[in-house]
This record gives sequence, structure tokens and C-alpha cells, in this order.
Amino acid sequence: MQTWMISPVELDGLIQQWQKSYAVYVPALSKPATAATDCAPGWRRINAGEPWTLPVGPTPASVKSFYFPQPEILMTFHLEENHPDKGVMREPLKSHEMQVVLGVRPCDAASVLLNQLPFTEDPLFMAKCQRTALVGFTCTTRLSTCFCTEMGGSPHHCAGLDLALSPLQNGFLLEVLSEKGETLVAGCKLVPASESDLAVLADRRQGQGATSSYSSQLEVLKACALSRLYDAPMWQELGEACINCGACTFICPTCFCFDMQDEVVQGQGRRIRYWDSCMFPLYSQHTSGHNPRGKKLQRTRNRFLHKLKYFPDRFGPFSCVGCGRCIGDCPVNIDIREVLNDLVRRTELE
Amino acid sequence: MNMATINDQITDEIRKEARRLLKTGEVAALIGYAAGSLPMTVKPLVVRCLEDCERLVWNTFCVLNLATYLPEVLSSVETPYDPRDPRPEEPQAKVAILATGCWSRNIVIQIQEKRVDRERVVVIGVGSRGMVSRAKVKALFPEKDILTVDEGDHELVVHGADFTETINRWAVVRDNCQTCAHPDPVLVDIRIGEPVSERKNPHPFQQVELLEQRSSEERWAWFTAEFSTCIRCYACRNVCPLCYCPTCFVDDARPQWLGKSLDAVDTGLFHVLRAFHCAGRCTDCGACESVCPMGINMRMLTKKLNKDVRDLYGIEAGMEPEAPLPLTTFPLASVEFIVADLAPLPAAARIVQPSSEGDESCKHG
Amino acid sequence: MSWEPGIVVFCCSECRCTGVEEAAGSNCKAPCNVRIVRVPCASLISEYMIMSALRSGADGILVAGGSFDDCHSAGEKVGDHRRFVLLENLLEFIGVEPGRVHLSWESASPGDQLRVLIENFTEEVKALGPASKLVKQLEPVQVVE
Amino acid sequence: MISYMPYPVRIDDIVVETEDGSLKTFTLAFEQERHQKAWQHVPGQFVMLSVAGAGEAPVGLASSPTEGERLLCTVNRAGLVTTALHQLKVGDRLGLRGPIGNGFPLDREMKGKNLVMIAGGFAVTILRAALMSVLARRQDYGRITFIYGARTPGMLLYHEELRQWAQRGDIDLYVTIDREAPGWAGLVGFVPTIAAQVAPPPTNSVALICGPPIMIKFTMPPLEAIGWTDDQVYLSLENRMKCGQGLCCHCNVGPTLVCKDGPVFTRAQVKRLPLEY
Repeated sequence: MQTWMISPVELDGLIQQWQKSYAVYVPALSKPATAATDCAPGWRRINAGEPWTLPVGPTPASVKSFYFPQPEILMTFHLEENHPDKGVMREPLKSHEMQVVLGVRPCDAASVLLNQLPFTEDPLFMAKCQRTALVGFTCTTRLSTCFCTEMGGSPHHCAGLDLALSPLQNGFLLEVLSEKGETLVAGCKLVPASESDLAVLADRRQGQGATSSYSSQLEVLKACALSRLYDAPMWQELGEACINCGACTFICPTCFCFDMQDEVVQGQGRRIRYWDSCMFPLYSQHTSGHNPRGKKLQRTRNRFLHKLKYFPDRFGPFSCVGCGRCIGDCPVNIDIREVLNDLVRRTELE
Repeated sequence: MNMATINDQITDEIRKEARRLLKTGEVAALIGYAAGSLPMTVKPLVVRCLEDCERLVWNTFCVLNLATYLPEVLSSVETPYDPRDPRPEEPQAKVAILATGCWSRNIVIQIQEKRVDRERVVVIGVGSRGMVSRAKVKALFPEKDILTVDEGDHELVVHGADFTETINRWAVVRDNCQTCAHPDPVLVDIRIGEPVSERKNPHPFQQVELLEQRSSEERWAWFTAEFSTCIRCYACRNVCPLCYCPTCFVDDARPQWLGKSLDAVDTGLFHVLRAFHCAGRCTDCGACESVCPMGINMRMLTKKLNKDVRDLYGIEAGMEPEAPLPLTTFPLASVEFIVADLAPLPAAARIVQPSSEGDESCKHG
Repeated sequence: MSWEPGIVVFCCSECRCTGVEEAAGSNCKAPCNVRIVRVPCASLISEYMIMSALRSGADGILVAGGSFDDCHSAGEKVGDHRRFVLLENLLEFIGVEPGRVHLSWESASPGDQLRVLIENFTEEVKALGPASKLVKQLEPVQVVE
Repeated sequence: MISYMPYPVRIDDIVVETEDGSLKTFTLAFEQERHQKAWQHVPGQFVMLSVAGAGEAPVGLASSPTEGERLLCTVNRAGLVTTALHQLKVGDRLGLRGPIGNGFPLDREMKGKNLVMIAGGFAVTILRAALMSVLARRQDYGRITFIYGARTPGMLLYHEELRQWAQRGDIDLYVTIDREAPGWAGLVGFVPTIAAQVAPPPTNSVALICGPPIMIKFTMPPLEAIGWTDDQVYLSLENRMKCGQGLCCHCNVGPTLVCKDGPVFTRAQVKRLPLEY
């Protein structure tokens, strides 16, 4: 597909053009004055001409909630006495409004592709994929918590995006990566990127190949027998420090556990699915009171093994994109990079 | 390199004490902190062997309340017994825990509420000089990646890839520490470092009062905006040493008091009720606010309750292990009083008045 | 038709509810809008009950605890009174209109007095208008037919 | 594509099974013919029953597809949803999603073999489904041993069918209760004890064991003692589950999802999993 050179002014014009027909969202850096919009906390919808800034590194909130909102209404029903439809489940009408998410980082774009693996059969998730266009910016700064390259990504990758913008000296290289991306730039007069600009981009991507020794170690981890990782002594200390809050799972772009529940308010009901966290004791508790993962250690272990073992077992890749959000926000400084290193060391011990 | 800072010396003393306590078998475990993987972070660490003593650290970023871990660590060192059998009678192993002013007051509450057996706890008291808020430091360097932060006694040196800056430590100390009147532990078995004297604090509830002066609508606007970003991760609840119900009211299914998804009403009610449950017990340790990934100032609610509890019932939580709990135990004489005119109780003598010779110097870092 | 507020009254069946059914049923000005929740003792009223009444859209909530004098659990009641005062203040602090939740912790009164109390309270709530703060509402959803 | 929308079903009949009323068998009929036509299940599979306003709960199917159009679900009153279910009346509507899970391989690995079915408590429901299927094609299987235990005579399910099976002559039926009870002339003893006495040799046989973990734990040693291997033993796991479609992750036992990969596993498979069920 085509790559163009676009100046910041032209980009602003392009965004204003999208705002005529689509809902355009950008990262919200401060607290919104009112309640979270459209169930995508951490993002805000902007109108024509409204200024916005892109934070360095990953956006504060991941793009997960655009695909997997908290909550999602699965169906609605009435419970009023004498209602003709009492107790009948009805599906909500699906929205087809196109939405453009602006300012997505490569790690988050990769997370959407990862979540599509389990959700490929989920009509709600896939419908949102259909109507959401991701416009991303490749990273020029790597934060101290970033580790996308370790997880097989790269600050310059653009997989999962519809449009990718890479900052150059005097503008951006605009890569059109999908049909949705084509639609977004259709009818715009843009200057094709020059050979030398393309070379700069190619050069950046060249330099960011997978760090070979570490990624081969991670491959070993994928192949390692579960029992070996499961019985590692490291979980003791992690489980003891963990306070079992859901911060890591909720800010994680790839965590996708959910719970389903009925809510009834004054006779009107709806069945929703909402984010759940494997860190919560009730997550796995049976009705009888028996809890297969009743200890903190077991829950902490389950979260990490799900990302680093169970998910790869089922789908291939790790369920982690290396955005580093959980590292920065964990109340007790549990660092997934340290967990990875400990697990890798565990595979080496024979 | 600079002279050893106060906290370096405290770290050394803590390690020494930890080694001694574990070596002599006086305690089976010690709850402290290890260095974190990021600048301005620490990891809670339960030390059970001599080698781990060297991992203990003490610095100005120890924002988590260690009392949260105490009941669990205590039960982890008990001799295992079948729940159907009576509790073993022999004396159980002890646990040592680092405690500043507010943490020690939480331990007092745990003792009052029979969560913790006083006999089994060895409180290693450390006077707090105020803990630094990571969020405040980060806010000083927007769009910058902080790589390391060196700590002096009165200043912090912040290093990034392309900058080095020195900032005043007190300026970035957490709000709750800045208004704290009791930085020194109220319960001490082993003292580390110098005692820190009580602080004179003319306006301990200034933030609350400012909000109280605004109109009802303005306060509602503040409330809705402040809590609109909550993601219901419950970090504030789980990190709190006061929250220990086996099943929290938010998780109750029969009856279900609250919805579980992101809904402004449900989220707001959760925070109101969570704060309410801390009434008369909260020591304003600030852990809830410090751990919130969304930077919500839920401490405002508990602070308001602390103010009311002090003004109405004349009590500050956790100041005396022998004192009864303010909202469940009280002299029946006060019953007549309430019935009589529904007026607030006069401030009782139990309020610990800040000493007039309070050390002002520590306020400036 | 003028708007009538929905009122929830939590009251102690031992000391406050005597004759209260008649009070709410026949004489009260807005009988159908008053729901009386009788509890065996006022100390059994929990913050959850109050908050969930608020959440379900009650325009006014009246907690009518009884006398401490002849109550076998007076001690607990005092504790609850202390707690509810805090709750009332906290709700006001976050911007819920003063008077939406009202505590009436008075000595034993016959149903008649409670009726007057409810009537007065209803009038006060009427002046406040319908409750909207901390009231859970489900947004209407268009459905597939 | 997966769906969260339950099929509307109607309660055609309710039978209170046990003396304490904690177990009821609901006879369910589809409201719409197209759902009825499309429905197919195998014994061992389960469904999500949903009561609007209460939510959904997984319930094993007690009926075999050979029994006609009606579905039978025997429900234990335990949680929020099952309590709501127990309050429903004949004619009430509810929702049903499924069938979920893999079910017993009656047509594959089990065909032509001797079957030993061991059930404890109300876990007998899915074995009832399996047995009904087997009886419909009795000639496809060898000898059938059915061991079923409950706490008291009053806690036994499916009284009428137990009587019919006893009279057939082509099933070795052993029904036991935990302790002596007035009026009970049958076997007395825990399931593992009875199993140890009557279990047939493992040659060309498979066992289907459903019951509380403690029963399974003590039933295995006597079977192993006479040569049964883990590959021959089929168990049905239970875990908390929500979506029933392998998505929400609640029911995971290591990398295995009980709702999608199970609930039926051989004991050899279960032994490879971490102890998180």
C-alpha cells in the first residue's frame, strides 16, 4: 500500500475532515469534567479544531475498551409485571458508526491483533473491529518501562494499524495499511514519500529486529513443561507481596477476562458483560464455597502463566505486548520483566 | 559520594535488627521493603531468612502501609492445625514489622479489632519524615522519563536521559504526610533512628474545609469528576489495612448492593461506602491514594470522615491500644447525651493535642 | 398531576412503627409514595439499605430509630446513630442535597407522631425536587426486533 | 460466531426429586420450532439456564437425546440463579444456551465396551443421560455396571427409573446410601466401598465417574488395585464458568478450559493438569 509525506498542518486538516463523518477519539491526559465518554475511560472525543496532545510512550489507557467496553450490553429485558414482553431477551441494535482512534502506539495496535485470537468468534468484538479505525504513531522515545522489542514487537512496527504516522524532521510519513485506512485518506491530495524518507523508515525498522538471544530464550519458555514453571519457588514471594487488586489486569491491553451479570433497575433489566480480574478471589469460587484458586499465590501465578504459558499454548504468541503499563502502575512493584527473567532462568535449570 | 543519608543509616539499622531478630529466633518473619525495579518504588518483602536481610531498604518512597500484610504473615508462621481442632495452645511465632506513625496506629486498630495478637508482634518503630509522592515528582517532569532519583536528606536529585534536576523533598511529600500530626509510631518495641516529635498543625483538614465551603452543586461536580476515571480495580480497598471482610459488599451477590461495571452511580457508591467503612478507623496513611492507578483523590472522603469523627466524637483512630473503638464501644453515659439533644459530643480529652514544642524543622524537608 | 416524592422510611417495629401502617395507609397525604420498611431493631438498619434505597431512586429516605431508654440494644443503637450522622454528613459533603437522607432518632412516639414526621419530611423532600444524585439509571437501548 | 442469546424455553413439568426439596427436575420445551429442530446434544454436555434478572448458571443435561424433544435438567438449589429457578412454576419461561462442552464419547471410544458408571450425589444427572443413551442402543455395549450412592434414601434421584433399571436384568445396578435408614433394604455404605466390592475387571471396559472430589479420590485406589488404568476412567470436571464458550477464562485449569475442552476428561488428562478445580 501507499506511503505519503504529510505535514503537521495537513494532518490537522485530515483530522478535521474525519470529524465531519466519524467520531474521533484521542488520549485524555487529564480528568474529564464529566463521566467517561462512551465507556472508553482515558479517551475523549474531540470536535473539529480541538487541540490534543500525544503523550510520550503508551497512552494512559489502552485501546481495549473500544473493542471490549466495560460494560457491554449483551441483551435487555423487561421484568415489570404485566409487561407483554416480560422476561423476553432482546439483543441491542449494533452501532455501525465509524470511529477513529487517534494516537495509538504500536504496542496497543499489536494488542488488538492478539485479542482477536480468542475473540475471533465473538460477534460483539468483531463488529467493533469492523467500525473502528486505528490511526497510530510509531514511537521515537522508549520509556524505561517499555519492553515491546523483548515481546517481539517494535516501536516502529505498524501491524494492526489502519494508518501509521512516523515522525520525521518536518512532518510525518503516512502509511496506509488497510482498506479502512484507504477510506480515511480517500480524496486527499497528498505528496508521495520520497525514496530517502522511505529509506529512513526502513532503516529504523531494520535496527529494531528481534533481540535474538532473548527471543530465543522466550521460545524455550513457551516450550517448557507447565509443571516446571508452575512449581517455581518464585511465586511464593510474588504472591505474598501482591495485594490482589485488579489494577494490572484492567490497564493491561491484552487482559480480557470477563464476567456476565444481570442488572435490574425498576423493572428494566439488562445482561451485561464487564471486565473481571483473575486476581479477585471470587473469580474462581464455586457456588459451594470451594475455591480452586483460593490463595493469593495461586491467583498471581495464574495471571502470569495465562499470559506467558496458557495463552501461547492455545494461540502461539505471548499475551503481552510489552507496553509496561502494569509495571508502572502496580502498587507493589511487581515487574513482569522480572517474572519473565525468573521464568527463563527456571527453564535453564536442569 | 555524599555522606550517608538519614535513610541510609536507618536502612543499616533495620538490616542489623532484622539479622538479630531472625538469628536469635525472636521472630519468624519480618515485614519490610526491598528496592523496587523502577525509580521511586519499593516492594513489600517478607524476610524469613538471614540472606534476605540484606535486601531490606528504607527510603522516602515507602508509601504502602505494611500493616496490611500483618495478619496474613502472622497466620503463615503459625503451626499448621486442622481447622476442626482447637487452636494450638503453645505460644506462636512472632512477626516483626516496620512501622511509622500511621502504620503503627493501624496496628493498634488491628489489635483493638482482635485481628492481631499484641503478644505476637514486634513493632520496629521508625519515625516518618514524610513519604514522597511519586505522582507529584512525575508531574514536575511532564513528558519526561525519570530514570533514577537520588535521595538526600532534604532534596531529591532526579535524573533523566537528558536532564538532572534537584528538587526540594518536602515540596513533593504526600499531602497526608504534610498534614500529619503524629509522624512517630505510637507503639514501639524496637526503635530505629531518632524519634520524630509531634507536629503542630494548625490546619490539618484544610483540603476538606476548602471543599466544604463550596456550594452543594460544586461539591457534586467535584465528586463526579474525581471518581469518573475509576476503573474499579479495588487497589484502594485491597491495600487498606482496614479492609478485611472475607467478601466485600461490592462482591455480595445476595443481595447485590451495587452493580459491578463502570457506572458513575455504582462507582460513586462504592467509594462512599468504602470510605464510610473506614470511619473512626482511618489513620490517613494515604496508601489508597498512593496506589490508585488513575490518580483519584479518594482520601478526601476518608479525611472528611476523620474530621467529623474528631469534631463530633473527639477521637483520633488508633492512638491508644487500650482505648475502645469509637463507633462500637463507648461509655453508656454518652447515650443520655445523644438522646437529650442530638448534639455532637464535646471534643473529649482523648484527642492527643499536638505538643507545643513541635519540631517545625522537619516541615522544611 | 403534581409530582409526589417517593419516600422510604426505615423504622424500628418495636418502638416506632406502632400504628404506622394506618399512618401511611389511611391518613398520610401521599400514602402510595411512602414505603415503610420495618426492622426488628433500628440497629439492624445498615448503610447498605440506605444507599440502595438512594440508588433505586427514592427521593427521600427517613431513618426513624427509636428511643435508647427502653431498648435492649441501646448500645448498638448509639453506635449506629454515631455512624449515620457521619453518613449523612458524608453524603452532604459529596453534594447530595441536605435533607435527602434524614435521621430521626427520638424517644418513643406513637404512630401519630411518626405520621406527622413523615408528612413533614415529605413536604421537605418535595421542595428538594426529584432525586438524581446517586440514582442508578439504565440508558434506553434500541433493540433488534 | 458464538452467541450470548439464550433460546427461549418453557417449563413443562417440575418434579421435586429429594425429600429436602433442594433438587428439582425441570422438563424444558423449546418455544420455537426452529430451535428445537437445530438442537443436538450428547450425554455429558451441559447448558446455561438463564432466569432474566438473576443471571445464568451451568446445569448438566439429565436427558439423553434418545428421549425425544424434551430436555431434562435436575437443578440443585445453591446460588443466586438456581434459587430463582427453583421459584419458577410450570409454564414459566426461561432461557437456555448450549449445548456446551464435549460430552462422553459414547459413540467413539466407549462403543463396544463394558461400561462402569459410578455416581455420587446429584452428579448422577449426567450419568442418567449417558445410561439412557446406552439403553437406547443396548446391543452396542457390553456389560453395564451402575453404582449410585446418596446420603439417605430421600436424597436419591429418579426413583421410578431406578426401579425400572433394576427390573431390566441387563444392568448390574447397585444403589447405596451412606448410613442405615429405616425402611431401606438396599445396600449401605459409601460409594468407594461398594465400588471396591462390585467393580468388574478392566478388560475392554471404561468407567464414567461423577461425584464429589472426595468420592473420586477414594474410588480410584480399589479400581487401580484390580488393574484399571487412568486412560479408561472418564471424569467430569466442574469449575466456575460464565460464558461457556471458552472466552471468559473463569474455568481454566492451567491451559485447559473446562467449558470448551471438557467437562469430560480421562483421568490421565486430568492428572496432567494443575490442581485448580
